[in-house]
Amino acid sequence: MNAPVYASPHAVTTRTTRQIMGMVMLALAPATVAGFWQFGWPAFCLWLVTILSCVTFEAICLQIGGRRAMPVLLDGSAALTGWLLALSLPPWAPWWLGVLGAAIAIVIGKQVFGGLGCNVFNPAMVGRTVLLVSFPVLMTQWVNPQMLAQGTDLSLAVQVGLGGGIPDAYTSASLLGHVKTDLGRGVPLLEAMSAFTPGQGLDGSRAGSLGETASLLVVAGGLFLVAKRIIGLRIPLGFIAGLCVPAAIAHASAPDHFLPPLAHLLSGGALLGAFFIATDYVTSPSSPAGQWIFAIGAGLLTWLIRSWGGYPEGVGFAVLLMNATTPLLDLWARPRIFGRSLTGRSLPARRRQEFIR
Amino acid sequence: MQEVLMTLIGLVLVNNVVLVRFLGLCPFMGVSRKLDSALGMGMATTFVMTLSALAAWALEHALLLPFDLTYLRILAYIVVIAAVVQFVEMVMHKTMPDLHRVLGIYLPLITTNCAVLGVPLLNAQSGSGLGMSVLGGFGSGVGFTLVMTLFAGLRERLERAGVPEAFRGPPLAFITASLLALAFMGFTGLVPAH
Amino acid sequence: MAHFVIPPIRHLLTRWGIHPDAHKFPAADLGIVDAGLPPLIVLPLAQQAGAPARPVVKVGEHVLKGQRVADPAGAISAAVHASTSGTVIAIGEAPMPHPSGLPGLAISLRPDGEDRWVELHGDPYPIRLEPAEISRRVAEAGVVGMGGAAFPAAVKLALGQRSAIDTVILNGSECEPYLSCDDRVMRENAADIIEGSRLIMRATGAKRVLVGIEDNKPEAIDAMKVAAHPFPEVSVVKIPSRYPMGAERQLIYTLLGVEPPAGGRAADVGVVVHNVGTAAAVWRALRYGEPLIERVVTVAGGAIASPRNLRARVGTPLQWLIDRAGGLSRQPARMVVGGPMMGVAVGDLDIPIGKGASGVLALTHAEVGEREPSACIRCGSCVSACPVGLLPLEMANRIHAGELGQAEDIGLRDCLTCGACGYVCPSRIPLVQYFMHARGELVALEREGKRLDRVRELTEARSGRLEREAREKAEAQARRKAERAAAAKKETAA
Amino acid sequence: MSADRLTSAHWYPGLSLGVVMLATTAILALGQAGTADRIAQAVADDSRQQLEQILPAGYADNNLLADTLTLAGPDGQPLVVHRASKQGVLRAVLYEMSGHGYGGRIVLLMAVDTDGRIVGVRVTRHNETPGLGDRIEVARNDWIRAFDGKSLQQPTPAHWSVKKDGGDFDQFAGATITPRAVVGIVRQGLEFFVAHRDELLGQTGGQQEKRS
Amino acid sequence: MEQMITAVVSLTAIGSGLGWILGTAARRFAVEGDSRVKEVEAMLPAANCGQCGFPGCAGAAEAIVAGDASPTCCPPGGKVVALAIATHLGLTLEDDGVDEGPLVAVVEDALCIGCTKCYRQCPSDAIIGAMKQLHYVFAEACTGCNQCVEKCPTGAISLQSLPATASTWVMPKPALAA
Amino acid sequence: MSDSPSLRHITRDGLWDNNVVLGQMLGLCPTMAVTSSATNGLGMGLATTAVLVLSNVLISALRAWVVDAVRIPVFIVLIAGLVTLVDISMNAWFHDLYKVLGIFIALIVVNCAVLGRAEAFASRHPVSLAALDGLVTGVGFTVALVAMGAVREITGAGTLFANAHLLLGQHFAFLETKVLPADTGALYMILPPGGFLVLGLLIAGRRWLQKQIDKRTADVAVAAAAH
Ligand SMILES: Cc1cc2nc3c(=O)[nH]c(=O)nc-3n(C[C@H](O)[C@H](O)[C@H](O)COP(=O)(O)O)c2cc1C
Ligand SMILES: Cc1cc2nc3c(=O)[nH]c(=O)nc-3n(C[C@H](O)[C@H](O)[C@H](O)COP(=O)(O)O)c2cc1C
Ligand SMILES: Cc1cc2nc3c(=O)[nH]c(=O)nc-3n(C[C@H](O)[C@H](O)[C@H](O)COP(=O)(O)O)c2cc1C
Ligand SMILES: Cc1cc2nc3c(=O)[nH]c(=O)nc-3n(C[C@H](O)[C@H](O)[C@H](O)CO)c2cc1C
Ligand code: SF4
Ligand code: SF4
Ligand code: SF4
Ligand code: SF4
Ligand code: FES
Repeated sequence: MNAPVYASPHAVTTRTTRQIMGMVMLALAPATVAGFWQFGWPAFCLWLVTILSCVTFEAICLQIGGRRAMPVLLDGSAALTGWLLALSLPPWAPWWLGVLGAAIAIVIGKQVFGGLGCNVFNPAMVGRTVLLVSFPVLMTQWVNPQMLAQGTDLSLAVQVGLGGGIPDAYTSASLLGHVKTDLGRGVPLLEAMSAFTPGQGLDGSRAGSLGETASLLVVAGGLFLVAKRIIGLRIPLGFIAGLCVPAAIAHASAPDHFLPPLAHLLSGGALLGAFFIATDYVTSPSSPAGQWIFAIGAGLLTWLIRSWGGYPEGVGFAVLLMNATTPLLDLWARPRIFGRSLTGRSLPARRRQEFIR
Repeated sequence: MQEVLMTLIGLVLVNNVVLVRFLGLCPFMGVSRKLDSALGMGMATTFVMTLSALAAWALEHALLLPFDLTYLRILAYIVVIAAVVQFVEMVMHKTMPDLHRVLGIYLPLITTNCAVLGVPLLNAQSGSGLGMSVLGGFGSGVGFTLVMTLFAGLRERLERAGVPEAFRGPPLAFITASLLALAFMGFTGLVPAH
Repeated sequence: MAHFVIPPIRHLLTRWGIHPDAHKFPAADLGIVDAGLPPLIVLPLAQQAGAPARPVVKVGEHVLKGQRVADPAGAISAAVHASTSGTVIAIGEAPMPHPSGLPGLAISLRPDGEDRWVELHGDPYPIRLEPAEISRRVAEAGVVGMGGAAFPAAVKLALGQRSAIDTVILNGSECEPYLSCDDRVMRENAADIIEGSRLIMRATGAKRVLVGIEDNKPEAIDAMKVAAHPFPEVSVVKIPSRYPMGAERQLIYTLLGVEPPAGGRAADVGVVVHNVGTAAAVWRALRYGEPLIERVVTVAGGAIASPRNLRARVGTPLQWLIDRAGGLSRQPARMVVGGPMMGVAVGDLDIPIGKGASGVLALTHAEVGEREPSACIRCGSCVSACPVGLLPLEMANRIHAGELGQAEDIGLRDCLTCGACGYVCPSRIPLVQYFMHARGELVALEREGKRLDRVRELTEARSGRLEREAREKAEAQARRKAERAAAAKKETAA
Repeated sequence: MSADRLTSAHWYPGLSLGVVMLATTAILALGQAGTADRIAQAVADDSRQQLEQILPAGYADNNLLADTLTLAGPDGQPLVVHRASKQGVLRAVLYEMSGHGYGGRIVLLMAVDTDGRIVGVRVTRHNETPGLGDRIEVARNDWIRAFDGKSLQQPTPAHWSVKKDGGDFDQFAGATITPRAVVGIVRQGLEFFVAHRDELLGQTGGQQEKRS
Repeated sequence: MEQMITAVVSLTAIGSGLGWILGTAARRFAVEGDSRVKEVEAMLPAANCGQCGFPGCAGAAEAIVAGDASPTCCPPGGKVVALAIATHLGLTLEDDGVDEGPLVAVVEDALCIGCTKCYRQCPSDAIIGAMKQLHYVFAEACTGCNQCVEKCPTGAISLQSLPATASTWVMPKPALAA
Repeated sequence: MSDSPSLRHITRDGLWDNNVVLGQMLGLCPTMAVTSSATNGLGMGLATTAVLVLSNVLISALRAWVVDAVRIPVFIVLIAGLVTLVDISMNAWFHDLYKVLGIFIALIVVNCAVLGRAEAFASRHPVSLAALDGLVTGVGFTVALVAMGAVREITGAGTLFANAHLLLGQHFAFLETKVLPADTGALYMILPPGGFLVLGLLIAGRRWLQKQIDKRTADVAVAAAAH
């Protein structure tokens, strides 16, 4: 009786939480490096500051909560949250914005709920959205790409990071922001779009946040995770469908007012959202049906907010909104239990007649 | 038709009674610990809000406006609403015990829910017609039910999470509500304000 | 040639189950070896599903090999036979393979070394026997399912008399890692199995036999196909390797595309499922009259020096088997009876194997992979692994919060405790332990509730009785008084 | 009749609620009667203050609330125009104009003198983002005062836009739509003035100010 | 003045009308229930805030009387109300102790003198035995009511938790947080 | 509940132990809606306090004459009457503040705190206690509102007691402080979500403080026992 009780199974996979988080970071790395290439030292410094702040705040919270910090810090989830937050900030935002965002993401978005696995909203998106609502100007200031080519150096990074503001020569508008502004002025869509070519979305050579520019690399990273079976295809596909199908219909009916689906897909945080943000395990449903509903809903809301709402970009809000439905989806969109109907009743006794001769 | 739809979207998503207009917060906080209660409360509130919007409109146009008694609006509205709610509750209790078990028990709570008075008052302020008044009451009720349901789902899940001592219960509920309101801010501007 | 059954395309699309490391070799490639006679045999009385058997021998009595030492107790139970000749030295508690480590009742036998059989009554043409006679003889032989659950085989065979059975499925999937006893039996005794399956078919009134074998056992498939060749009603079907393919309902679904109703039985869809080893045992019981006193056991695991399959007598202690397999090459982290996914961890090597024990595993730290659980990251791996379509994380979560009823609402009853979810969890959450705990609690609650009901009845009965007694006493008193009064009257009158 | 019997009578609930209503209503009616004038006064003061705040101190001496006329506004809806005069001389007309900003309708009150020059502009209602668009409020920023003294001639119509669009007026960092909208509304207001100049200045009780 | 009269008259009429309707309805549609529910409801703050998790004070009162809720379930009422209700209903408040599972009486053989006091006391006939003979508690029928323990002159009876056997054993709950 | 609680007890209860907002979580709508600045919070708090005191007194005085069938309507009518009076008075004398607090003055009627105190306390206690209860409840409410308003205003707009002169007159204009440079606050805090967040944090803070106090008193008790 005193011997420890071991319940089955007596074997487990070799995969661990830390490995999973590490793999996601690995998948993010190419797109991030491409971002550094485009936006230079300031972007790199902001990325570093944000991740370090996230890990620091996580450590502080664990300390206050009286929990052993080391094993939890090593699971890598805080660093991943910081990474994704950094990818969704304007690359030349001042450092304090990254620190504040990290504090919000980790403390308000995660630790008050009880830490990893307990939070109900996506911490990185909580951080980003609170910042967006709080500091709309800073959060919608974008810079031209190809910064390294233009010769930004570390001193500029420090100057920008400490809040010195962005020299006018570098500022630019993101596609969604630009289109929203111009549509607001009554400029027809085609004219508003003329400054952008679709190819820019693929290689990342246009204004935007670190993680939204190099779409090809984001997708590649996402597919790597799919291949490694870390994420499934339901959420990315559902998200893309939810965004592109209504966009295609609307664009077909009023090309002057609605962006084409490809522009939606290649701009803003759509792909990052589809592969890395909506897929966050903790805040998305775990059943297949729930995941479809969640993803399609998030894509649809993204399109709605982009096309009709006051904010130029909707991925963050859409993800948070669908996060709120996750518990209900987990409850109401459960898989059918083997041997039961969808409503949970036992299936009737039945046999395959064709086998009986 | 489009206007009705727009108004509904506006009431449910953009200017949600609870999260944006700050009405009916006490039941939102109080009756959202269990999903079933939240749903029941939401439906009962929708019913009463629709009814009270109708009653208030009638009162406004039959008595208060013709006789220039608008300063008695609060008094007249609330007494009629309170009485109607209590009456409905009593009748339902006796004649439809099954429905009462589902909805009726929430009715007395609703008298002290400021949304039920607030929505008719707002209607009166904006001088809405009968249709829009009733729609306003109904739409606000639907918005209330929607966020109640979402919130109750979230709270049920949090009930099982390892929340730190200092935040367990109401504090975390408020923080969750804050993030829910943040999410709903995404709908800002979805419907042009009139 | 037996006709082909094309597995329904649906099972290629469904994505339940897992692919754990198989670890089947080298044991699967080595022939079965006899484990020999241990110095002590311990025959558990509760080695079958259902009620423990009732001993029919006394301490000190000498028994022969194959002699019945315990009778089945009730409809679902099985007889126990001596697995060698020798003297009964004890009837009482002995260590048992049970997760609690608690002992159970057993008959201990000191072998006399002669291994002398009782007289056996076989039948040269058992296929001509009446169905009822077949299941009677199977019951006589104490045959139970050898696929793990150890359900009395005769009970299932008798099913044909109650429900219409059209298909017998032989379960040769052996999806648990490490285990290869069924594989070996299929390779070495294919003919026995096929003969046995035809007996089962006859007993249940079925029209055909399907033998499902996972595609990672090509030799077994070949051997079985050869053996099945003469019988058109027997088909051997290759099925995908996936854990838990061997679970009864999942196997039926894979082979036939029908789902047995939850809470119902295989018989509801006209099917009886038996392990291949069971079929062989049925054949031996009828053809030669041999009771089930030995079985093939896989002795394997990283801490076993030379893993192999042993033909072992029921009641052989683990230590003996391990020694036959070269002994321990290093200190094991965990000893398991059964497979690694559903087996029972044991802490005592004196524990005997029963009829249902398919494996004895000595697992190393690396193999067990034990680690402190961390928080559930809701990765959903457990959900995609679950063969039943449950949400293991949600059930565990509710059980953790003490909401057992809610866990039941979302499917706890349908859980097989197959361990697929526990295997894939990157956070090492002891999911299956939660489910076993909750089920145990629910059963205990039910038991307690029933007990309290009974107590309430007793209490009411007692108060009724007390009342009645009081009334009777009062009446008697009144009577006596009246009598006395009458007597007094009489006296005065006199 | 004892209190208990009284309160359990079947007509008692009606009576008690009736009595309470009677008393409450009576008190309220009295209260209302007592404060009605003050409230009317306060409301009027309020409206007047709103009108007067866009005029320089001592600009007018008439009752702005009383001296009004109603025209058809640019959108076809009736538009109330207040007229400010000093010593009987009409000096400016005040009216509201509205248009769409970033977050919805922006309503401006503007005062235009008889020469078509702006005396003052204030935003009375808007739905712009706090911290961004709300800098058009005079309480937050002096930006709105930049219109003072401007007319359709000066700057020329081509320059009636924000600097970003090649005009004369500043925009805010990160929020161009709102200032653009306000400039547009003000310009529309001036155009309205020009189009209706005669009606606005014509049928006045007082005398027109001399042109300088 | 006229307007004031309209105001007073119309609202008074509305008031008395509604009051009459409610008064009548209260009689016509009266639903009688457990009187204790009403009493408990009267003790609750009647804030109808729902924080107890029940739909209003009436719901909470019903649950408390039915035993589905602890009197401490009402945050606005606080300790005072909880205590008052507990006293009124005869409940004890500190019930959140650890549940050690069912207890049953066990007779220690060496101490039993066969006096049958326990036998006569047991309300559920769980004890078997006769005068001057060893008594035995039939665990299946024992409620653990403690009455026999108090009656036993030699202290032979004690309450113990049922010993686990392989068939009654329950897998322990995993110790570490999920 | 019939025995009268002590004055100290009522005071402590209303201000801290069972503070309407922070403890009982009633009257949340005005709490959230008007606390984008400390001044608004103060105004709303004072108005509510006035209604609370008066309604408690009235209801306590009339409690013997109210029957169950119309209890809630009668209470509500009384409260509505008082609120209308306050509404009219504020409209007449504090017109600017009235414009800010707007519909929430009217909603004092259904502020659950007012009806809650009426039912829970005033209808069961004598007038004097009821008045005290109304006062402390109101003050507790006001304190909570001002605290929330202050936090939200400072973090959201960088000011404190902006526009105090509208409420308190020019003499109090000195209260108006600029804490942060203009336009540097986090808008989140003065927008609706900020209200929820601050209240959540305040309640958590109160809980933490209570724990510290409990610990201190326990320590003191232990020390006293040791003597
Ligand atoms: C009380 C009881 C009655 C059963 N009756 C039948 C039966 O009539 N037919 C049958 O096929 N199995 C019957 N079973 C066995 C199960 O349905 C199942 O086949 C057996 O437990 C082996 O399944 P497993 O090894 O996949 O767990 C019964 C089991 C129990 C506990
Ligand atoms: C998860 C799980 C896995 C199983 N795997 C096997 C298996 O690999 N081979 C097998 O014969 N029985 C397996 N079984 C048992 C079968 O469900 C079924 O009880 C058995 O095939 C019936 O045959 P028997 O009564 O002859 O043992 C498994 C059961 C479960 C629940
Ligand atoms: C949250 C949010 C709120 C905004 N609010 C306003 C606003 O109130 N007024 C405005 O002109 N633009 C507003 N904008 C629009 C952007 O700032 C837009 O990019 C800007 O108006 C274009 O001006 P720019 O050309 O100076 O970048 C808002 C944008 C966001 C994201
Ligand atoms: C596939 C995947 C996606 C993730 N996405 C996010 C994310 O969008 N935001 C975030 O804060 N953390 C993300 N994480 C990390 C982790 O789940 C997160 O910190 C938890 O939400 C914290 O409880 C992700 C992790 C994985 C494995
Ligand atoms: S596999 Fe483990 S970590 Fe993943 S969801 Fe299931 S229980 Fe949680
Ligand atoms: S143990 Fe139960 S829950 Fe887990 S995978 Fe198996 S059947 Fe599903
Ligand atoms: S404890 Fe109670 S029920 Fe149990 S034996 Fe003693 S008297 Fe009987
Ligand atoms: S009371 Fe004690 S001594 Fe007497 S019979 Fe019972 S157990 Fe024995
Ligand atoms: S104040 Fe309580 S519901 Fe509004």
